Amino acid sequence: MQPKQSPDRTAVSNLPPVVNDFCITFSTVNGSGSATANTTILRALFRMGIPVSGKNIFPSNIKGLPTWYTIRVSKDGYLARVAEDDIVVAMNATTFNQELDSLVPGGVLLYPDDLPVKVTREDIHAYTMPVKQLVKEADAPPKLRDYLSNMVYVGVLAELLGIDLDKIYDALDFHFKGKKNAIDSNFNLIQAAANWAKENLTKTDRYRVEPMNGTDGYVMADGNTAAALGALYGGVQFVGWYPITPASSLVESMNEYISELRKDPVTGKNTMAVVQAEDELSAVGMAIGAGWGGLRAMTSTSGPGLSLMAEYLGLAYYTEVPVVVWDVQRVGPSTGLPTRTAQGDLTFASFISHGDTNYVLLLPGSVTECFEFGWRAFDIAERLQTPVIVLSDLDLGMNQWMTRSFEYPDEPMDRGKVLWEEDLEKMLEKTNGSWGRYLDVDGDGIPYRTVVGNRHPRSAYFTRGTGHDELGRYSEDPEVWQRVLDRIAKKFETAKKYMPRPEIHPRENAKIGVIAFGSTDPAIKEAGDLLEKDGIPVDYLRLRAIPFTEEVDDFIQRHEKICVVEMNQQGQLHQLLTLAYPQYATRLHSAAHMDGLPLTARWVYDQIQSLEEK
Amino acid sequence: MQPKQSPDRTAVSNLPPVVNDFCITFSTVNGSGSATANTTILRALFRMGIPVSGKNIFPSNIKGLPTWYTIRVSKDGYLARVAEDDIVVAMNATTFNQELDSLVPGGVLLYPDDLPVKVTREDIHAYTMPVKQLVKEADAPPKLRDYLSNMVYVGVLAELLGIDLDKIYDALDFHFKGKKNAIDSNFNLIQAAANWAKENLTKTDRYRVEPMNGTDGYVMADGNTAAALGALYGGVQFVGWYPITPASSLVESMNEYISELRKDPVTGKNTMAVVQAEDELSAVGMAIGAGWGGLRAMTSTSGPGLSLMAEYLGLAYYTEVPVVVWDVQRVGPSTGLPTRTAQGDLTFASFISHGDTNYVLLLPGSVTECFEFGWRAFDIAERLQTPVIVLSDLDLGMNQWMTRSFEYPDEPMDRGKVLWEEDLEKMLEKTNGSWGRYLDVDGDGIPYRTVVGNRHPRSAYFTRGTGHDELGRYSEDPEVWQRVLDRIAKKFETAKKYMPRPEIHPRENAKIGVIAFGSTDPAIKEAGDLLEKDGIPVDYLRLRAIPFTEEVDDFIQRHEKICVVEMNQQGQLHQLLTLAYPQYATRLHSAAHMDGLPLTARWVYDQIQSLEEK
Amino acid sequence: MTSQPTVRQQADTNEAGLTRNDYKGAPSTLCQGCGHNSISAQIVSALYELNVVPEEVVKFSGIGCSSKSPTYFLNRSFAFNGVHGRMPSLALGALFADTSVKGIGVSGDGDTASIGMGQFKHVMRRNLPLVYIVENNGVYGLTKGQFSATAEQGLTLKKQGTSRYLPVDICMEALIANATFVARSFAGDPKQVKELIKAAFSHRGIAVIDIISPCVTFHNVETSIHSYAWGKENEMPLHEISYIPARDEITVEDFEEGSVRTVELHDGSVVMLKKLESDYDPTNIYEALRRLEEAERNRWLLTGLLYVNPDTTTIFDRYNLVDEPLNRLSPERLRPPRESMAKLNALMF
Amino acid sequence: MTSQPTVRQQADTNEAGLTRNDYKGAPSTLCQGCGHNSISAQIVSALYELNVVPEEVVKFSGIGCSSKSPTYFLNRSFAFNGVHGRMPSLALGALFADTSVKGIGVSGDGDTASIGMGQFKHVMRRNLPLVYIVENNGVYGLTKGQFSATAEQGLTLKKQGTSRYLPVDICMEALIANATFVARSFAGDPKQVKELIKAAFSHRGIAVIDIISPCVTFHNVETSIHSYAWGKENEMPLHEISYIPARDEITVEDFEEGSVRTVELHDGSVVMLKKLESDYDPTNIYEALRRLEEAERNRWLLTGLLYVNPDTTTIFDRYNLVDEPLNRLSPERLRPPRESMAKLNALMF
Ligand SMILES: Cc1ncc(C[n+]2csc(CCOP(=O)(O)OP(=O)(O)O)c2C)c(N)n1
Ligand SMILES: Cc1ncc(C[n+]2csc(CCOP(=O)(O)OP(=O)(O)O)c2C)c(N)n1
Ligand code: SF4
Ligand code: SF4
Ligand SMILES: [Mg+2]
Ligand SMILES: [Mg+2]
Repeated sequence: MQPKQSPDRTAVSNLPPVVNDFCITFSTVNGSGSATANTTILRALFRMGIPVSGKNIFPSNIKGLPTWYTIRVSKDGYLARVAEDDIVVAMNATTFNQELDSLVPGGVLLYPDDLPVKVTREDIHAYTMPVKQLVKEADAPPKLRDYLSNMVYVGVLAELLGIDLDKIYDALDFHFKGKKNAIDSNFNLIQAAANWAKENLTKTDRYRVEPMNGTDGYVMADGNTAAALGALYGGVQFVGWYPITPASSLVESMNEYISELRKDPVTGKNTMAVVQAEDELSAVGMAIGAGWGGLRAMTSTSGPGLSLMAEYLGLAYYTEVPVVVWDVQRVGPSTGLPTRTAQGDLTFASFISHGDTNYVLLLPGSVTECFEFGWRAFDIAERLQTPVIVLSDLDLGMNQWMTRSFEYPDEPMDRGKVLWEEDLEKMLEKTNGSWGRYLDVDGDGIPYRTVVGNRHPRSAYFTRGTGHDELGRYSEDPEVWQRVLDRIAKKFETAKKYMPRPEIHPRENAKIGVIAFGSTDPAIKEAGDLLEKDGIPVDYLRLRAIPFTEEVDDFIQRHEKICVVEMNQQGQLHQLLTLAYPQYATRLHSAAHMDGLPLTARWVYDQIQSLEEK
Repeated sequence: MQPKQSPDRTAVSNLPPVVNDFCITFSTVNGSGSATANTTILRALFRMGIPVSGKNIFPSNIKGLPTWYTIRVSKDGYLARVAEDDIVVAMNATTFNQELDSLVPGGVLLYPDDLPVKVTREDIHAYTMPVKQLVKEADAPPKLRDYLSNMVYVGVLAELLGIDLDKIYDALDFHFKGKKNAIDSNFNLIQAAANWAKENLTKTDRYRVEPMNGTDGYVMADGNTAAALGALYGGVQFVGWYPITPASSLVESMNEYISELRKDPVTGKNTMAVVQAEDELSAVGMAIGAGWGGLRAMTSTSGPGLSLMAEYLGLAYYTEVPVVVWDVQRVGPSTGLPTRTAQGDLTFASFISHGDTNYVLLLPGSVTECFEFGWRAFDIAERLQTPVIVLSDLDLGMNQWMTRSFEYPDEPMDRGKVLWEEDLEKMLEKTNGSWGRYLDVDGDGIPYRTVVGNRHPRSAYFTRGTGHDELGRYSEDPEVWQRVLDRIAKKFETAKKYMPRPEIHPRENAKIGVIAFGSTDPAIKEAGDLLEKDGIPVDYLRLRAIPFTEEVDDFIQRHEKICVVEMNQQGQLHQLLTLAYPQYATRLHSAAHMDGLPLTARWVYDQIQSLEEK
Repeated sequence: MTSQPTVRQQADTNEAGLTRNDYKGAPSTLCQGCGHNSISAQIVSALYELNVVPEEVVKFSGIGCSSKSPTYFLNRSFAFNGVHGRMPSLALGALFADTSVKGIGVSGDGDTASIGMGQFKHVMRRNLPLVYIVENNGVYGLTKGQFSATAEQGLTLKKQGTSRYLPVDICMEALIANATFVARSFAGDPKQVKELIKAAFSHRGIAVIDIISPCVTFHNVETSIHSYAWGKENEMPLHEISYIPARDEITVEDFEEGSVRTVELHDGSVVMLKKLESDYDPTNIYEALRRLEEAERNRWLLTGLLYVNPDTTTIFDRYNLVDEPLNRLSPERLRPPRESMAKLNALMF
Repeated sequence: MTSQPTVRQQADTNEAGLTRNDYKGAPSTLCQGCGHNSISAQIVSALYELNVVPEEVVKFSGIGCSSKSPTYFLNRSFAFNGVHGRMPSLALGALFADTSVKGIGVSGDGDTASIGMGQFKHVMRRNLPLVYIVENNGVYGLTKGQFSATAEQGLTLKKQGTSRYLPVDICMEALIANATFVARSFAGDPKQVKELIKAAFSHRGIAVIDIISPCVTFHNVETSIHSYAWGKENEMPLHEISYIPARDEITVEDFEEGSVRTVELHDGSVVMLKKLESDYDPTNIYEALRRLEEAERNRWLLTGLLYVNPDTTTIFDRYNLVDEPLNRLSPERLRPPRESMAKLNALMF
């Protein structure tokens, strides 16, 4: 078979090569096994020392619908999504034209030679691959053939771009956990495909990779795994959960690591339990029960589940039970787009449940931070005796990110003000016997608590969501109600002392400040560089928690124009900042956008530029 | 038996009498049947043409705990709570001292002669009543004695204050629905007690009543009954509900009136159904199903129930289903104080459910307005195809208020853009067959809908909480998502056209503006009069709905200082106004207070006065 | 004795004048081989054969692969795909709008037996006229295979480990909750599925069909009660079931004495149950429970019409509603007359 | 054969050295005569007689008059009064904290059978060691007497009209959901209530006691199955039940042959069931269901230990937990060692 070649583009290829700076999209159907192929390429590039990020855009079903996987290769370490593709591997005829459109001029198109499509663009480099033939030659068992097809493009791409086959081998070795058979059958096909490409394709495009030193000190991981591991290091003891995309993999990866990390070395028994509940009302109820019982307790969910937790969270808020809730956000309202990313639960999470409530929110902005907040959330929840909601999102939680290595917790566990038998005895001595569950002994709004199993005859108290006084007794007294609720609100002030501080990225002569949080970080950093090049330096504050700490106050004070960048419709962070800083309300400009896809640096650039012009 | 007399206070009684301007509190235990006695007095006063209001402060249990009922008698028509009492009828020894403290100097204390208490104040007029003896003489059956005790104070008070016994008879007649026996056994005792008082008590205090003309055009009713009736006049067709204090009586009174108001005159069959659900998730689910099916559908609940409705309301918001939710607010968070009043669900209701949502809120400020919004809420919900949340509260909902007579709806029913078979046919002709459930045909953001049972073969569509396009088809397309959600948000703009306008009470030379909503109205109006007397005239805008309409904008623009008065901890209306008017954020001052009791004019006065001084 | 059309029609149109296509939905996006797809196909066939007008059917579902199914049949019917586990309440409200339309709800085992247990139980006792199909695969398909509440205790799945709890039996739950039509079937037995659906459509009240519907992607382990392989081997039908429309005459003489039981449904149609191994009386709840327990102990897949009570009142009967659809009542019939206002105000005291 | 104290103690202290007062709670604020108050009294007695240390008990409840009860017993025990209908999840989480303490939950029929149906069913199948008492009065007491899901169909209450739906039978629900200890009792039969509570405390796993507990204020209609009058007239105990602590010897010889059945519970204590009208075997689920159905049909108040399975594993057994209370583990035992970090990072690829 004579391979179909792309038209000769010598004019283009006279341009200098584009090295380690492009974006590849793989278009496949889900359930076809392309994930292995895609992450193999991602990992091989990472092992070559080249900064990479991978994003999966997948449908809310199991098999047979279009799926895209995008790898950004960036020598400068930019990890954000870009809207256009440099290289497309098109395995799915139904979306072919859409992909064709997304290619930059001079871009590369790779597709199986039997794909019933027509290439209608002249300004790109198109290569076909004899996928069927190569798979056939590999002599694979029929039921594996579809899956193996994907290895063909791995090999062809490796050859075209110059990806190190050794690194590909490493990636497969990792993926198949050293299982020789699996590794070899995949690798052989990749190698065959690479060989075929070497012999049959004339490279006319400019893209290629070269080993570099850009990934030292980094690992590849997704935020959900990181959060799970962080929680395990944080000593989580009880998890109540209910499956929901994109949060499921958080607890699922926890399950995977329990036996390694949380079995008692002596007895081989577990120091924690994960219970799959019948729904989210029950999941959070279990976690609250456990938190009340003195366990480090958590649940993880996404939007619809968070909505179902509203009543119970109000109970935990008012009865002052520490509990950690991970909300891995997806696009809402309602079921919305379950497999797309957003930051749309911020306002709801802040005020969740009827009556006056106010929650401590943690806002991880990287996978490494998911790990950190995985453990730190417990310290904060137990210290403050209040629910802590951690807002991650699908992009952060489910995609593979190049991220700084996880660091062992740099602080000892803070179990907060818990009194065991002897502590209580001492406390009673100190206070002449006047200990009460809700007494503000230290003036910081945080009372002392005893927990289930404490055998001291004075330890027990009655916990109730109805009005209660400092001793936990039922009360309908108006003054008592006000006093207790005001003290609880005071904890939100005290909280500031324990909050992770924002990360501030200043630039010289910056007039505009950007405030943002979470997974939009890479897009904003990249936009910052672009803007600086164009003479618009901006300072950037990445929030890591709410309540806001003094640094935020300060940052806003120092900038006449603040652009609040976020991934939702209403500008929810902008709302919360407006509420916290009404005096600066007019400085705060909202740049909010949500269509289910991660923000691009370009979009951020445009927002800030237009603000600058205002 | 020689009746114990209060010390002679001729000095005091030389002062002019206090006519139709005082406050009586009845202190009893709940479940003792005092409600009949108290409302009898209330009604008799009302029938005498004297403006009155009655407030019940009751515990969250069924029987045997302290309960207070307060009647304010006000020739000027002030209906707000006052913190001090002029007259106390103390039937409960356990709270006696507390009541004694609450009396103004020169106040009146009435209590049974066998109450084991000591009157420690000299500056009041204390009268004892031979309750046991009078009840015994009335020869009542033993199991009725406790209950009848309350009639004794009715009689004594009637005599002391000059309440017309005929009017008391009328009140009993009404209460016992004309049942002669019941009326007489009560009335006879009242009369005996009045006679006893006439013969044995020397009136030394200054308080008395006189007939006047202050109640013409008014009725006595509670907000829940009014809302129920309003809904019946609004053509409500389906109610899904679950009992909860203080909302239960809303649907319960609806049940009482169905047979009178909503039976088909010809067939005697019902034109509506009320289903008691198993919980609030189900209650709102049923209502949403019914609203989707083309019925005027509603549910009613209070805080905890609203929390449970979060997920389902998000569905209704995004699928654009008209449904009305009455939230009769009580004190939260959590179970809180179930029998006390608050305005604490405002922020939560505005943003309920994950993702970007925004609800139309109606804010009734009087019982008559509960009636009005009872019907109008359906017009708005169906017009906008969106959930409408009506925020009432315990004070408004459960207490008897003197309120303007209900007025027959002054507008025809607005069923919104519903297409039946012929309408659809015409629409298809007009649009060349391109009708779709979510197409914005009119440019106001509101699409046309068909409903279940429409037999036109083009009428059906698929409703889903997942991403969908203008034709209702499943879609994960980023642009489609954004477009549809933006159109839905646009309805919030369109909504302004249909919102009840705020009520504005201007005063000459006012510099300060007050913004408030709901049941705080009487306290604010009264405070306005007090302030004006003291040279601080204030303008007052009472919000009746959210989104805010241009009048609000205007009002804020015209005042340098705005005092936002509300009954919650955080200043939630202040928050919403800040979000809507960031440019005026610094003008908005929060005066928020919540302890479970209705606001007093005095408290409002102090807030505004201190703002004036700033 | 087979169904004999009384009206002549074109080969490919039914008595409603519609073709099979008129009952179809959008192309399925579920996995190939998924049990749910075969059930959708049987719904299409059953409704086509029943001559139901699609506009007179409303579809409901919760969330899950199973709950997506309504997209794949009856394009011409209204549908509401709600939130996870709360389909019954949505259906109840919507069906009040026009009690002349027939509801069909499709749910999954997670949607019904895990998160949805409460609403499931309560819609049973209300006897809402609704065909309630549970596509039961023992896992949460859409979230990638976690155990649902119907997973067998001890079942081990590669990614999930071992299920710790005793399973919920949806048919037992329905029976105890006073459901008036309870059946179990198997997606691998399309004929039975279809006949049961037809019978369910004619039932006056709630009709639950718990259909074992293998998830070929996450839970098709051959030793599992929820797999095709196991079902094919171990299905034990209580009887051979056929649905006979009201208009057809039944000639029981065609059958051996005692070999057939019939149950007449509310609309005059008849369910004919041909005796297999032993005679089974589908009007005895405790017999149903006993057989279910026995089957569970032996890991047989007991299928067929477990219980039916054709003669109770539905929720609608208990509300004394006007005859015409509520949602077509004119404003005049909904708003009390102007005169009533003054009378009412007089009562407000 | 009565319980013979092995340790000498003062007349008014039990073997734990505590007086009855140590088991009491705050004064009740429920209505006088409310069934719930008598149940609280029996809880106090049972625990006093069981010599349980109050600090080793945790109380749970939902919302309702019944759910307030934990305030009125065991002042010295921890308690969590949660949200309406969701007590089981709260209890489950809390009991994981220290599996050496014993949980007792008090709920109402509304709290359990209406809003709480889902959590109720699921905590059954998890076999959480918890004494789960339902104070069943057929109404929502605290919200003033609306019908709950256990109200009989056709029951008419003055303010509420007539109940439209068939009632939920809490014992049947528990049985079908694989609860391992299921009993019904009557607040008007204090001795039985007490013995059942004692047995429930010794049971390893979930122990449901559905106690008819009249609401004297809103639902004490003499013809109603939930009233005192009706219960007194129509109670039909399955057996006379006595609880015998592990340390006591039983001399069955004292009894007529065949007149007594015994069930040994996990902790060695024994439930002795003295035969009344007929012999009843409390280890047969279907017999239990049959008797319940028969009783329901005849409107008898069938009481006693309906079912017990003393030998299954609890949820805790299935989690392979360390022996000491989880909530007492030191940070060192909870945080993996520092060395593990590098290894983990190497896996992140
Ligand atoms: C409130 C809520 N929680 C969780 C989810 C995530 N979720 C979607 S489908 C599903 C389970 C579906 O299982 P099942 O009903 O058995 O359907 P199947 O996919 O197996 O057919 C879950 C947990 C959700 N959509 N909403
Ligand atoms: C979410 C929620 N809905 C409704 C209520 C109101 N409510 C309080 S108690 C109760 C019913 C209690 O009935 P039951 O459990 O039978 O207890 P009882 O009072 O009869 O003992 C209800 C509906 C509530 N507290 N929370
Ligand atoms: S994942 Fe399972 S249940 Fe879902 S479509 Fe695929 S086979 Fe069916
Ligand atoms: S209302 Fe009924 S349930 Fe509640 S305390 Fe009174 S008698 Fe008991
Ligand atoms: Mg399933
Ligand atoms: Mg009850």
